[in-house]
Amino acid sequence: MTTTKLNDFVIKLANVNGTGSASANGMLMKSIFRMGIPVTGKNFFPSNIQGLPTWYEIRVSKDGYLCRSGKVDFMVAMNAETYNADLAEVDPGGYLMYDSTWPRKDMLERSDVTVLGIPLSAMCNEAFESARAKVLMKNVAYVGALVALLDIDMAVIENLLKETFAAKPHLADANMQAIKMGFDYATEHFECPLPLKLSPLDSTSGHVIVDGNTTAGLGAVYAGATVTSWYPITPSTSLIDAFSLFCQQLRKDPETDENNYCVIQAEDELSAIGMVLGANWNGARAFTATSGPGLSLMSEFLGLAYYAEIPAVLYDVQRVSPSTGMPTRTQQCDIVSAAYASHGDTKHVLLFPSDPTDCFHMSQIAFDLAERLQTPVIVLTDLDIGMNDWMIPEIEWDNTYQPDRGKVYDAQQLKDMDAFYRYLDVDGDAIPWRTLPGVDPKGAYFVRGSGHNKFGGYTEKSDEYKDVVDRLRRKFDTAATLVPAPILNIDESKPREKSYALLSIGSCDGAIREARDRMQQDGHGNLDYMRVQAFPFHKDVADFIEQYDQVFVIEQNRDAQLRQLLTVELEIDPSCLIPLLSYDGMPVSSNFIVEGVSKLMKKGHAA
Amino acid sequence: MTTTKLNDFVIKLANVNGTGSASANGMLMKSIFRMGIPVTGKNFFPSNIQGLPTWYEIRVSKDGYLCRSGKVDFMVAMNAETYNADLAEVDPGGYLMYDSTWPRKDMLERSDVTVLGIPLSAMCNEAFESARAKVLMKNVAYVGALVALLDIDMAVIENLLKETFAAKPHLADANMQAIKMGFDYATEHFECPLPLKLSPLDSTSGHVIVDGNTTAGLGAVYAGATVTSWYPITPSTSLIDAFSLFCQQLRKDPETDENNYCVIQAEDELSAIGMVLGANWNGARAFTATSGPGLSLMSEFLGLAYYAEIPAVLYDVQRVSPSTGMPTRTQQCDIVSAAYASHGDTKHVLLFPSDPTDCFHMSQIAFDLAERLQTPVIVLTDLDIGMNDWMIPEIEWDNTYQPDRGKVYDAQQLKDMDAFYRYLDVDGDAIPWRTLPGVDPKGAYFVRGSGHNKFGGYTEKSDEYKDVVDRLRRKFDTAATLVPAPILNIDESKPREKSYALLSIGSCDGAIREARDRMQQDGHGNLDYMRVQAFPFHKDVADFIEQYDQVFVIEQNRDAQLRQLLTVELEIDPSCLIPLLSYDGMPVSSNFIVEGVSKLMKKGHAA
Amino acid sequence: MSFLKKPKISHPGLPTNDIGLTVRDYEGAMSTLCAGCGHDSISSAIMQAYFELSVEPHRVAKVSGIGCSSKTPTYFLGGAHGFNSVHGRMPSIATGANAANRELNYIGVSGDGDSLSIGLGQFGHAIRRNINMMYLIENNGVYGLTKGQFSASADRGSTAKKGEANPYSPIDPVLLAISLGCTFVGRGFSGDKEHLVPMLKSAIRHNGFALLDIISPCVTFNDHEGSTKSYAHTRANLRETVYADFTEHHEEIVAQVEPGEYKNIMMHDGSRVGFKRVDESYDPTNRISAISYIEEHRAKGEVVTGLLYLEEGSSEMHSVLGSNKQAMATLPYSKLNPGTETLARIQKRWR
Amino acid sequence: MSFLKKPKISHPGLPTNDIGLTVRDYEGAMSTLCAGCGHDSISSAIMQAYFELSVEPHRVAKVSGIGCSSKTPTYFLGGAHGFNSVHGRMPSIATGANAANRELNYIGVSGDGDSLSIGLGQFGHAIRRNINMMYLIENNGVYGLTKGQFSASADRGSTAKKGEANPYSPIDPVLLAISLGCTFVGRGFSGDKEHLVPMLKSAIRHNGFALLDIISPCVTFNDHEGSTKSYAHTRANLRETVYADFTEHHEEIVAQVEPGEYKNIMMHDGSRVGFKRVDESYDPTNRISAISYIEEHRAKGEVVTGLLYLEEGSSEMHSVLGSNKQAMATLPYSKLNPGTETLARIQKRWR
Ligand SMILES: Cc1ncc(C[n+]2csc(CCOP(=O)(O)OP(=O)(O)O)c2C)c(N)n1
Ligand SMILES: Cc1ncc(C[n+]2csc(CCOP(=O)(O)OP(=O)(O)O)c2C)c(N)n1
Ligand code: SF4
Ligand code: SF4
Ligand SMILES: [Mg+2]
Ligand SMILES: [Mg+2]
Repeated sequence: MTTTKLNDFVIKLANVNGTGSASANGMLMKSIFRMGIPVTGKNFFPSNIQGLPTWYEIRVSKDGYLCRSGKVDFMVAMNAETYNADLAEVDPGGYLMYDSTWPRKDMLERSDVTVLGIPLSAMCNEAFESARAKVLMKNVAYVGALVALLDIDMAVIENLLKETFAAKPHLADANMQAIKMGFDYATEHFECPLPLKLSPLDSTSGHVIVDGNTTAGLGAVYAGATVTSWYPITPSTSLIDAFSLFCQQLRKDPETDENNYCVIQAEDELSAIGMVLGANWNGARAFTATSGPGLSLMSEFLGLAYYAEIPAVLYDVQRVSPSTGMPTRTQQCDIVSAAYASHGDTKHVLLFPSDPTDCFHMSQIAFDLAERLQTPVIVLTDLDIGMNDWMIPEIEWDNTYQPDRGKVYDAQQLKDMDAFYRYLDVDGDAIPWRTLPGVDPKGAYFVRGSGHNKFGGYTEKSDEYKDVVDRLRRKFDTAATLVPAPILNIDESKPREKSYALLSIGSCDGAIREARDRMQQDGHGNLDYMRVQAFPFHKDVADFIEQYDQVFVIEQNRDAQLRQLLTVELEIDPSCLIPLLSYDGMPVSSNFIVEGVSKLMKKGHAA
Repeated sequence: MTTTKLNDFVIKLANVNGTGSASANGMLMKSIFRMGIPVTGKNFFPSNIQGLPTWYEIRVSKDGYLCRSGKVDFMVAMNAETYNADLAEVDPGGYLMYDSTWPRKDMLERSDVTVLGIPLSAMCNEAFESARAKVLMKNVAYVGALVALLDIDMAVIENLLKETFAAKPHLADANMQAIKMGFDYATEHFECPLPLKLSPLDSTSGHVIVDGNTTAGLGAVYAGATVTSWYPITPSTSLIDAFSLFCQQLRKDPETDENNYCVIQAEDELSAIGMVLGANWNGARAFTATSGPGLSLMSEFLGLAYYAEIPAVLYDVQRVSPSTGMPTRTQQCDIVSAAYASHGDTKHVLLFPSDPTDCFHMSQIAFDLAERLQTPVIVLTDLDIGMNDWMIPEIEWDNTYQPDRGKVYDAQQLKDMDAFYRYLDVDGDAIPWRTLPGVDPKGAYFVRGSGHNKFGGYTEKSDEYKDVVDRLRRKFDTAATLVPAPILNIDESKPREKSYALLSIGSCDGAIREARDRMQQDGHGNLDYMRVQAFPFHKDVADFIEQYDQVFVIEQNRDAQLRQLLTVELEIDPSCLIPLLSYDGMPVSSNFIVEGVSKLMKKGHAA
Repeated sequence: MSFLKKPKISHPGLPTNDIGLTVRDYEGAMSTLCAGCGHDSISSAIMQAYFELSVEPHRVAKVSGIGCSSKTPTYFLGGAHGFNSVHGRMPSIATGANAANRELNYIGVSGDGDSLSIGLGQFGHAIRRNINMMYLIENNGVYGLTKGQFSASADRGSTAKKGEANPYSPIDPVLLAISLGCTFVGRGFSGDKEHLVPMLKSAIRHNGFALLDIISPCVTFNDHEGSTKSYAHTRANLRETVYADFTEHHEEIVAQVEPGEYKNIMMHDGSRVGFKRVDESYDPTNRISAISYIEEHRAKGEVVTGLLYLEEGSSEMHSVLGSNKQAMATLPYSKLNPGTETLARIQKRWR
Repeated sequence: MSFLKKPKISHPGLPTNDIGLTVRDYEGAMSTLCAGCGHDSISSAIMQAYFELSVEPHRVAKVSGIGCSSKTPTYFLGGAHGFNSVHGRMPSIATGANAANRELNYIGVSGDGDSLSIGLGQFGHAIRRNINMMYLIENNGVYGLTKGQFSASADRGSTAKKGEANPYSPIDPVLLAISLGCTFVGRGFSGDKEHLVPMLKSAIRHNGFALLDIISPCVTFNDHEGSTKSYAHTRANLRETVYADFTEHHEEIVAQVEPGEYKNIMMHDGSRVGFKRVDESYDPTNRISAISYIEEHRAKGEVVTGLLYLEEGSSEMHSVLGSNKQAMATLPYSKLNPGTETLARIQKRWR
C-alpha cells in the first residue's frame, strides 16, 4: 500500500531539547525550501531548557499550504521517552526512523508503518572526538539519511553548510562528514529514495522563511518606533530581541553613532506598559510585547490609557492559558481579556495578524491607529505565528510611507489659538486634539485617570463625566471605520454554499484555506470565508454574517471568545454563530476544520 | 401651590467637607428614623479630605422606598460655591435654607422656591468660644431649625445627643444649645412647621440603619473568616475596617485573649489577593476587598485561583471608572471585568447583593460557594450599598449555620485511601477533592498555574491539558445550580404586562421597586421584574426572559455589561434585551427608571 | 479643582529671574489640600526653586502617582505638562517619558504610600536605572487620601508618640536608596523652606536620579493609636452613623534647622520629631560612612536631614544606553526608516 | 516532569534521623533542570538540612514563584505540599499561608529575577512583616527559564568578566534585606554544601524571616557579552533559522571555602567569582558593622559569604499581631461564630 507522495507530506522530528537538534532540523527545512518546494516548520518545545521532549514538524506542500495537516508521514524518533507516542502518531503507510544504536525494547510494533533503524550514535561516537561533536553530529547524520531517503539535493545542503559556517570552515567539513555518513548508511541499507520524496520545483522564488516575531519587530522599526520596554516572557521575548537587533544594525545615527532607539528591559509588565505610556505621552512611538500573564498585569494601566487617551502599541503573543498554562504552546485565548482589559467601561482596539507578513504591516497600522485614535492598540498574535517558521512572499515596503501622528497641535498652531482644551470634540469624529510636553506653555494640561471634563479639568460632576465617556464610546465607532477591513474569500468559479459560511481570525487562516479547498474537492460544498482583521468590527463583518443562516466561527480557545465579541458588539443572535473551537495548544490543522465543519453542516441540515 | 407633603420628601444638605457636617446630618436622619418614619441617607462626597463640596441626601418615605426619587424638596445650602446649582436642583414648590450671615450676592432667584435665610454663623460666633465649636455648631444649629420647620420630635433629638455624648456631657449640652438656637430662630421667623413635615409613625420598628460595608464585614465574621488582607481604596476600605473592628470586639479568644483572626494591611492589591490565596490554600476562610483598580491588579492571581482551584472571596465595592474615575461615586461597572478577570479562558462566580441585608447573608454564601466550588467568588457590591445609610429589617442569624467547607479529605480519609489525586472528577459534578497542607504526607501535591493533568502532575500534553479545562467548564455548570436563584417580583393582583418585563441586579433594586409601583399607579402597566443574584446564571433567569418579547435590562454602567453576560452565557438574541443604563455616578433614581421604561415601551410599541 | 486657575494678576513690583519671569509664573491651580498640609509648603518651595533656577516652566514635565502628595503637581508650574498616573507606578511613566524626551526637566512627586508600599518595586528600579529626574517623597507616615492608615514609613519620630507603635519596622527611603546605588540622596522637612529650596535646586541640577525624602506632616490624620483625632479612634468610639468628618484648621509648621543643629519640632498632634541637620564637615560622597551616620542617628531616634549621599559623574540611563542626544520624540521619520533596499537586504538572509 | 516520581527503593543501610527517616525520604520528583545547574545542588542541601533537623516532611510547606529556581520545590520533600504560584509574588502566598497556619515550617524558593525584578516589592514587604519562614534566592544573575537575560543582580563577580558589564548597578539582596530590617541574612554558594547545610539549618530554625542569598551558577546562560555561548551572541551571529539549541553537559561546581578564607572560583564559562567567607570573629549582630563589612568587600569585588546579620528575639508577624497560637485554619467554627444574641446586641447600636 505504498502510494507515492511527491512534494506533499509531513516529517516530524522528535528530539530532546538542549541536544542541538534545532540547527539540524532547520537545515533540513531550509534545504527543501531552496529546492523550490513550499515548506513550513513548526516547533513544539517544552517549557524548560534541557532534557525534555521537543518536536519539529516540517510540512512539505507543493500546493503551498502553510498549516498543519494533522498527519505525520515520516517520524524521526530520536527521543526514547516519547518513542511509543511518536510511533502511534504516524499515519498508516508512513515511516519512522530511529537510532538503532540502542534497540528499543518493548517497542510497539505497527505493521502499517515502515521502521528504519540507523545506528546514529554508534556512527558518530566512532567518527568524532569531542563529546560535544558526538552529540551534535547525530542530528546532522539523520539529516544525511533523509537526504538519501527523500532525495534532497546534496548541492543545496553543501551550500547551506558553507554559508552557515563561513567563518568556521572546519565546522562545515565536520557537518558534511556527518551528512555523508547518514547518507551512505541509508543508501546502503534502504531503497532510496522512498515513495515519499522530493523533486525540485520553482514555487519558492520571491519567498522567504521567517517567523512572525521577527517581522513584527522589524515592522516596528519601519513604523518608526523608537522606544520599547518589556519584560521577558515566552513567546513574546523574541519579538523584542528582533527589534533590538534590527535597531543595533539599522538605527545607529550615521553622524554620531548614537542610538536612534531606546530599549529598556523593565522589572515587570506593569512597569513595561507604564514606560510605554510615558514615552507615548511625550511623543515617541513606543511599544511593548508580552503574553497572557503580562496582559493581566498591564490591565490597570491600559484602562488609564483608554480613559486619558494615550496612544500605545502592545503585542500580545498569545500562549495557552489560563494562568501560566502551557507557555510554549499556542492559543488565541486573550481576545476577550484584551478587548475589555481593565475594570469599568473600557474597550480596546485589537488587530489580528494571520502570518508574519501581517505582523510586519500591522505594525505600521497599529502605530498609526494608536496615534490617530489616541488609544492603546493591541496586536493579538500568537506563538504559532510568532515563533514558527513560515514561508511568506518577500515583504514589500512603500518608501513613501509617512507615519500618521494623528491630531497633535504644534508650537505654531498653539501660538495661533486663544486657548487649548484637551478633550474637545472639535472635528465631530470624537477624537480630540493633543499636545506634547515641552512644546509650548499654552499646550500644557494635566493628564489624569480621575474624572475630567472635556476641557481637561478635574471633575466630579455627573454631566461633565458623562460627556467624556460618551464621546469615548463614539470614538470607538470612529475606530470601526479606520481599522483594516476583513478579508473576504469567495470562490465564484463554482456554485457557492448559501446557508453556511466560515468566519475566523489570525493564525487559523492557513488551515481554513486548505480545508475549504479540500471540502470543495470532496464535494462538501464551496463555503465563503471571511477573515476578520480588527476589533471593533468593520461594518463589512456584520454585512457578511447577515447573508447566511449560520456562520461557523472558528477560533483557538475554549470559550468562543471571538464569537462572544461578535454577538455583543454587533448585536447578533448567537444562534446564527456556530462555534468551532480548537484549544489543545497545537496550531489548528486543516483536518480538524474539515471534520468539524462537515459534522456541523450535517447537524445543521438535520435540524 | 403649597401642597402638603407628610412624611414623604427629600432633604438635601450641601456642605463643605471637613466642616463636621456629617455628624449633624446623621443626627437629623437618625431622629426621623426614631420617630418611626422610614428614611435613608446618601452621602455624595468628594475625593479629597477638606474644603470641597459634599452633599447628604435624606429621603423620608412613609411607604418605605429606599432609593433616590430624583427630586429635592428641601435644600440646606451651606456651601456658597455650589449655591446656584443647589438652588437650581430644588423641585418647584420646594424650600431652600441658607446661612444669611453672608447674604448671597448675585444669587439666582427662583419664584417657585421658598428661600429661608438664617444667620447661622453669626449666631454661633456669638454663642461659642472656640474656633472649633463655632464651625461645628453651625451644623447643629441648622438641624435645630429643621426640628422646628419639619416638626421633628425634640425629645428624640435630646435622647440622641445624650447617647452620643454619654462620655462627654458638656458636649451634649453645647449641642443642645445649638439645636435650641436654630429652633428658636426658625420658630420666630418662619411659619413652623412647613407644609413639608413629619409626623410620628410606627414603620421602623424591627429595623436598623446601617451601610453595606459594615454588614458585609460583619457577615464575614459570621461566615467564620479568619484571615483578611487588603490595600486601602475607596469605597472598600470601610468594609475591612468593619471586619477588623468586629473582630477586635468579638474574636478575642476567651481563654487566652489572643486574636482568633488575622488582619494584614498589604502593600498593594497584588499582594492582598496573593495572601488570600495562600491562606485559603492552607484551609482558612480568607478574603479581601477592593474596588476597580484593585480588581485590575488582582487579575493575574485570579486566573491562577481559577485554574489551580483555590477558594477565595473578594468583595469588589464598585465605583465610577474607567481608570481612577470618580472614586467617591457609585457605578456597577466591573461586571464584565470581574466575570472574566485574567487572561485566557477564565470565568468567575459573581454575587450581586442589593442592600446591606444581602451583604451580610451573601458573605456566608460567598464563602460556602468558594469552598464548595474551589474557586474565587467575587461579591460585586458598590459604593451606594457599601457607604450609604440604608434602612433594613434587623438581620436574623441562624445559629445552626455550619460552614460548607466543600470537599476536603481529612487525615483519616487520606490514610484509608491508596493514593490521592488532586484533580479527579470523582463525583461527576466536576468538582475535585482537595487536601490541606500539614495533614498527611499522602495528601501532598503541588499546586501550580502551569499545565497539569487530572492527577495533579505537570503536563504539556494536549489531551491531558484539555481534560482539565473541559472539567473546569463543566464545573461552571455545576456552579449555576448552586448559586442563589433570582428573585422574581410579580404582582398578581392586577393584569400583568405580557410583552415586557424588567431585569436587573444589585443596588438598582430599590429604584425599580418604586418605579414599578409608580408605573402601575400611573397606568403605565404592571411589569414583572426579576432581580438576578448571581453569575453564572441560575436556570430561572433564562426561563424568565423567554416569557416576554422584550426584557428591559437595567444597570448602572455605560456598556450594558449585565446584558452582555446574559447574551453570551445564555445564548439570548440581543434584540430581546433592551438596555436601560444609568452611569453618571449617582445612585439610580426611581424617576430615571419610570421615564426610561416608559420611553422604551412607547418606542417598542411603535416599532 | 485643578481647572480653577487662580487669576493671574501681574505684580509689577515682583522680582524677576534671568528669563524675566516672576515667582507667580511658577504657580499652578488652587490647592485642594487641607489647610496647613505640609505638602503645600513643599509646592511653594518647588516654585521658588524653579524660579531661582530660571527654568522655563513648559520645559518641565511633572509626573505623579495617586495620593494627596501626588495631587500637588497641579498646584505648581501651571505652564508645565503633568501626568497624574496610577498609584505607585509613576516611576515607570517617568522612565518612559525620559526615554522619549531626555531634553525636558523631570520632577516626580510621590507619597510614602505611593513609593514605599505599592510602588516599592518601581521606585527601586528607577533608582537602579539612574533616570535623570528629581524624585520627591512627601513623607507623612500615613495614607492621607484614604484617611490615615499607616504607611510603610510610619513611625518616623516614634520617640515622642504616646500610644502603641506601628507594628512593623519602617522603611527608610534614604537608606534604601543608598543601598540601591542612588546617586543623589537628601532629606528635608516641609517646614524648613530655607533648607529645602537649595536642596531642591541641587536635586534639579543633578544629572541622574535625585531623591529627596521630605518629612511633611499630615495635619488631619496624625494617626497615633493614642491620638483622639485618629481615624481608628473615631471609628471605634463613636456610633457609626454619628461620626465626625471635622478637620481642624491648622497653620503650616515652620521651623528652621541650622547646619549641624539638632532640633526637636512639635507636630500638629503634639508628637515631636527630632531633626539633625548635617553640617559642612559631613562627607556625602562616602557611601559606607553615610550609611553608618544615618543608622547611628536613627538608633538615637534622630532624623538626619541634608544632602546625605552624592555620587558625581555617574551615568544616567541615556548615557548608559548610548542614546542620541536629541530626543527620540523629535527625531524625523527620515532618520528612522531603514528604507526599501535595506529590507531587501535583510530578507536575503531569510532565504 | 514533577509527576514522574522517582522509584523509592529502601536502602536498609542508609542512616536514619531522630524520626526514623532516611535522607531519601526527603527527596522529590526527578529534576528537569540542566545537568550541572547550581539549583540542583541547593535542592540536595535542602534535603540534607531537613533530614538532619528531623522535620516531618508533611509539616513543611514549600512555596515558589516562576523560574528554573522556582521549579525546584518539586524536586525535594515530595511529602510536603507545594505551591508554585506566579512570577514574583510568592512572598504574598507565603504570608497568607503563614497567616492561616503558623504551625507549619515554610520554605520559599525564588530566583534573582523572581525576587529582585518583578518581585522586589513583595520581597521587601515580607521582610518588613518578618514572616516566619526561610527564603532562598537561588541567584544566578540571569533569567534562566526565559533564556538568559540579565537580572537585577547581574554582574556579581564582574571583575573576572571579559566583555562589557551589565549597564545597571546590581541589587545586592543581602544589603537590601539588612537595610529593610531583615532579622536573619546569610549568603552561600551552591557549590559549597559543607557550608550551606548548617546555614540552611539555622535559617529553618530562625523565628522570623531568614534570607539566604545563594550564588548558584547557571550552566547554560552565563550571559557575558564576551562569551561565545551567550544568547545575544548566538542570535546576532547565526542566521535566524540555523541556530543552536545545544546545551553543554556540565558537572556541578563544587568548592569548599573555609571560615575566613578567600577563594577565587571558576564558573562554567571561565569567569571567576571571589568568595570571602566570614570567620568566627565576625559579629553578625551589629547592623552597621555588617553593612560596612559587606560594602567594603564588595568594593574589592569580593562576595562575602556566611551568616551576615542576625537579630535575635525579634517578633515575627503573628506575635506582633497577637494571633492565637493555634492555626487559624484549625480553629473550630464554634470559636468563630459570635452567635445570635451578639448580633442582636450589635444591631441595637444601629437604631
Ligand atoms: C491601585 C490603587 N489602590 C489603592 C488606591 C487608593 N489610594 C489612593 S491614595 C492612597 C495612599 C496614598 O498615600 P501616600 O502615597 O502616602 O500619599 P498621601 O495621601 O499620604 O500624601 C491609596 C491607597 C488607588 N488609588 N489605587
Ligand atoms: C508575569 C510573568 N512575566 C514573565 C514571566 C516569564 N518568566 C518566567 S521565569 C522568568 C525569570 C526567572 O528568572 P529567575 O527568577 O532569576 O529564575 P532562574 O530561572 O534564573 O532560576 C520570567 C521572566 C512569567 N512567567 N510571568
Ligand atoms: S489628609 Fe493629610 S496629607 Fe492629605 S491634604 Fe490633608 S493634611 Fe495633607
Ligand atoms: S537554564 Fe540555567 S538556571 Fe535554568 S536549569 Fe539550566 S542551568 Fe539551571
Ligand atoms: Mg503619605
Ligand atoms: Mg536567575
